[in-house]
Amino acid sequence: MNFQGIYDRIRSIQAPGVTGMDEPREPNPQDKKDKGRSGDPYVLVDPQRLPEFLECLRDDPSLKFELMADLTATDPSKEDGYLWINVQLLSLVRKHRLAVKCLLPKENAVMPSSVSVHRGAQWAERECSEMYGITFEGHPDPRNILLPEDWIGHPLRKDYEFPEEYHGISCK
Amino acid sequence: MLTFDPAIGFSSAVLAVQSAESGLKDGFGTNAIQDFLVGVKPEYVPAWAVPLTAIGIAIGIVLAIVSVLAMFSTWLERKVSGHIQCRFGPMRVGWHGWLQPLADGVKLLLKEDMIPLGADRTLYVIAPALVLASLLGAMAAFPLTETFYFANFGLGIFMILALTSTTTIGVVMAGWSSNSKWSLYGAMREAAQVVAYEIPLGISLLVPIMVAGSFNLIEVSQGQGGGYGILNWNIWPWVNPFMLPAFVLFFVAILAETKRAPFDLPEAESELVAGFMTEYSGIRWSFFFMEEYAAMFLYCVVGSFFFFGGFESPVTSLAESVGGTNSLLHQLGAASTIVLKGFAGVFLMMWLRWTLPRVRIDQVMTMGYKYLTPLALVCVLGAGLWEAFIAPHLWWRS
Amino acid sequence: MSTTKTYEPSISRTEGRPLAGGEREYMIDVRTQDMEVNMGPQHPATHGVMRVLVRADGELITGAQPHLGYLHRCAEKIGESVEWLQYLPYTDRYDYLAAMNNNLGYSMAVEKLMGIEIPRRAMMLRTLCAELNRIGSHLIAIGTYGLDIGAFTPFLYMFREREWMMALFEKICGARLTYSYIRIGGVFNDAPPGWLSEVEAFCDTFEVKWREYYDLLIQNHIFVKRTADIGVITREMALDFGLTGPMLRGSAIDWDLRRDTPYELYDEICKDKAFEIPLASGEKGTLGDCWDRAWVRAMEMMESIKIVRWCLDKIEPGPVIGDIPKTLRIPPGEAYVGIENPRGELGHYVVSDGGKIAVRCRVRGPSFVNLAVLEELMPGALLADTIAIIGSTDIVVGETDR
Amino acid sequence: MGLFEKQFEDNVLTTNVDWLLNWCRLSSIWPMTFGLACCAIEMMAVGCAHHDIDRFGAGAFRASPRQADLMIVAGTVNFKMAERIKRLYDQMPSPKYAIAMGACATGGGPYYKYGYTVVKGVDRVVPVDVYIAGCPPRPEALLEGLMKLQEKIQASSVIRKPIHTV
Repeated sequence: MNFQGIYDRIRSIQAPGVTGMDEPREPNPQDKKDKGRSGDPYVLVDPQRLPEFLECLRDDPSLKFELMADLTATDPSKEDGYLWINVQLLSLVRKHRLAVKCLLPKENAVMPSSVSVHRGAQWAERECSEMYGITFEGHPDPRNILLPEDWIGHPLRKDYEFPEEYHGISCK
Repeated sequence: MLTFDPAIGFSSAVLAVQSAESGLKDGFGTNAIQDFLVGVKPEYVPAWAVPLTAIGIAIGIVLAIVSVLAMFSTWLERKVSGHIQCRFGPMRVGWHGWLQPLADGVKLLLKEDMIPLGADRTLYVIAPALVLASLLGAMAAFPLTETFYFANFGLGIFMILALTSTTTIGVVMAGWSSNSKWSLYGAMREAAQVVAYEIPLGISLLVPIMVAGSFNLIEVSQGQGGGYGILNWNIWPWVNPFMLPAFVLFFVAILAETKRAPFDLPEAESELVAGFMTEYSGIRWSFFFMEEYAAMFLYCVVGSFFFFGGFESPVTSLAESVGGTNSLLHQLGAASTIVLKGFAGVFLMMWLRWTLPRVRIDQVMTMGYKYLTPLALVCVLGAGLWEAFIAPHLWWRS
Repeated sequence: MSTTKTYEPSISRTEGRPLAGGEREYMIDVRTQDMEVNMGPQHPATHGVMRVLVRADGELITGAQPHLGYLHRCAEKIGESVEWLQYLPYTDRYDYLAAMNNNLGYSMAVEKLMGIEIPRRAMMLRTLCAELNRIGSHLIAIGTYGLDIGAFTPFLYMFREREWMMALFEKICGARLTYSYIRIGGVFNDAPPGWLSEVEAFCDTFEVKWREYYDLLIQNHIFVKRTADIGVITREMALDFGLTGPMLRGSAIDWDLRRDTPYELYDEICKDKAFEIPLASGEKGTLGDCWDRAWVRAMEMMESIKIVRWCLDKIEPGPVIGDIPKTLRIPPGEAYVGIENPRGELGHYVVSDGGKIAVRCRVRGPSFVNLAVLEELMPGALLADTIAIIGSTDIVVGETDR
Repeated sequence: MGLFEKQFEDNVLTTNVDWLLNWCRLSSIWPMTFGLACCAIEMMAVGCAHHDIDRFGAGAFRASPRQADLMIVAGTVNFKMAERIKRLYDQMPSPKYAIAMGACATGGGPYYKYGYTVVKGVDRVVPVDVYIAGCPPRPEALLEGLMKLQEKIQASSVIRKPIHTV
């Protein structure tokens, strides 16, 4: 199924939390500043309802997104007030993919955990939470995964400042 | 560095007791060293000094044999593994790396003497000494020729089995005292494994013992004489058809006893880092190493005594016919035969070591208790029936 | 670091657990105090610097907890800090056993944003190199697996063939391990004269040697006994954890990105039926056990040889790289490209705002995702089985930690 | 050596003893099985058939630091690992040596600028005897590093008084 078909199906089964979608487009010849957008289309979802959305897509017989390939976050820029949560879904039976995006405000980066739907999300969420400072509510094991336990800061935030020293070892 | 290590002292004591014991039993008469010493003894030396000197010399010779064996075996292991793996192994240290064990030994001797902070110091120090000492003691029962030996016991094989199995105590002590979990795992595995495989080892040896009618290594070897030095070996099916399965059981059991692959669980490198010797360094660690190689050789020698004719080989019979019984030529032939047979077994064990994967602990236990022990019993039963009812009617066995 | 956390094993007791081997009943009856053993970060069988905190009751594992991050090298931060083309060498270094595949994944993601066409010969060379590298990666995977199980020698035999493969890569791009050969828009340069016939010679020899490895290790009785029925991943578990690659096919789930979401030339290759997807059948034990995964990897090497032969057959002269400027400005947008790495789906999620530097360069490492299943597989295994299970997930720590 | 270490003036006896002891040490440098990252693959290649480090007597890779003489830091060191490396180095009995293999272990390598968790050179954690350039170094480079280390050992004094007091 192509993206349009998937999106129509999502709309028709009234998957929870869907707020919109975005597709790549050609640059507008009239507007010099508009460079268009390339790449993948995606579905926009409310982050607070992401687990329900994923569960709905996993259980829907014609979508069957049973494998969560990836869950990650993006900090678009320092000025932007929102973090993106990017989820890549994959259906082995229907052989199609779907990109899901959520906008999460930086001030209150709290969202429910998807571990109950896809257990594969467990480590990905741990990584997001240490790298971006997102709190996943209901996560069974919310420790740092890659960084040391006592690491300060969230490295993949655009406003992250590199540390001077760590446990007596200079970082410069 | 160069601190007092009780290994030498302890093993000397063990050896001394054994040699004295065997000397007493044989009336100070059968030991070649002693015979020689009696011959050259000046008048003013008291008679009791002779056995003591002989014991001292014997201890020295056994120590030398064990260290040379271990060093040669380490070199052999590295060369064999190298050539099996399309490599050369040591090449630069001496011709084809033959000085490699020397360099390793001196280096290990000069390493920092390290005892981990949480270790039980007494046990930690005694453990490698105990391991090596029990093996040195067992080595004393290994006759080099029919007339050159250190301790000739009537129950020679029991002596060897008893002393070598005490290495387990040393290994468990090492594992316990190191205060490391890997060491403990290794020690426990060793204990379980050795206890399980002592049984099939002993029982499978009963088959050749029954055929030979003796526990004494030299007598067992003499029993396989004749037939051009090769046709009367115990292993041939016309001697006793249950001998070959018994030998297979014996070989599997000695692989497990000497902690060689596929039964190298106590020191399983990819699982337990280095097993019971994880925390040992320098010369103490090399004691474990020496023990392993010397034990391999000793068990292979035992195997060749009981299954492969001992001193008997075409070379020995030729030497005997040329030089006469117990001539120097005959003795050289016998000694080289038994050493070569021993190393052939060691080579086979190395070959297996570099070919097979490692089995798991439950599989080791299952194999030992559920398969090897009953099969060994079946072998003993079969061999006994053969000896009782069929062997007396065979013209070549009379 | 002195911050110790209370450790919660995945399951507290082992009662009620189905017995795997059928020969371990007597181990179950023995109860001792649980012991915490730290496997790693310096341990010969953790394939680098992973650490597994194991809770063991004697030899029986009651809980396990992988700890990562001992090789965290900030690849994603670097991706957002250096220019598009400058990031390419870093892709070599997260999965250093399959650097070609990493190059390919990143290049394809950027090319998707740029929307450019790749010359056909470049695609041929890309496919060829990626498949050769898959062979090399699987050689190490199976070789080190044998090493973990205790078979030392097959590892060295496999390195012998890998050494040849590395020499081939050295001829084409000058590096043994970190190639950076597949570039955005094509490949770095054309194959040197005679290179393709050397690849053919490699294929001929490899097919003979492969049989040797298969008999020596994969079909070895002890190896089978050690790996069969151990670490069984069921179909549901595989999907739930998002496993990909040989881990998925080891559980008989028919999924291969090369066939199911074809990229590069795999469309044509599939149409020619040049290769098959080996699927485990639980031949030696339960479906989805460690042996099945090792077997899938072994069979995939032969399938890769077939693809290499197809490429050698079809390759034609032509340009190998498009007109790519030195400083790339990628059109704004975001793209996710997943390709079939030797370990599974290697995903690159790149976001551009139209500038010289990426906004986000996410790497979905298959090892990272596949490793998460460890916590689930370990309880109930024996200590020696943990090694077999870790080995069968075939992780590269550079990729789990990135 | 304890009592005899670095006690004697140069003379025929002591220099020859020193030569012998140093020769023994340099002929049996046992490395620790300690791979960190990409360089570890090349380190494995050195142990394998084509390059065969065992020719120099250095092929006995020991998994336990207690039995190893040489730590080949093969790969990137980060802060989480640095403490472990320090501990492993402390666990090795002296005389012990360390080789920093590759750009990362030497000075952070490609991760110098943006690698926030990467230690910029393992010599900030443990003393290093030989640095090997390359990313990753070829196996031949590691062999040469081993030979350089052998030269260094040959020049050291065991029972003689050291020429340079450090």
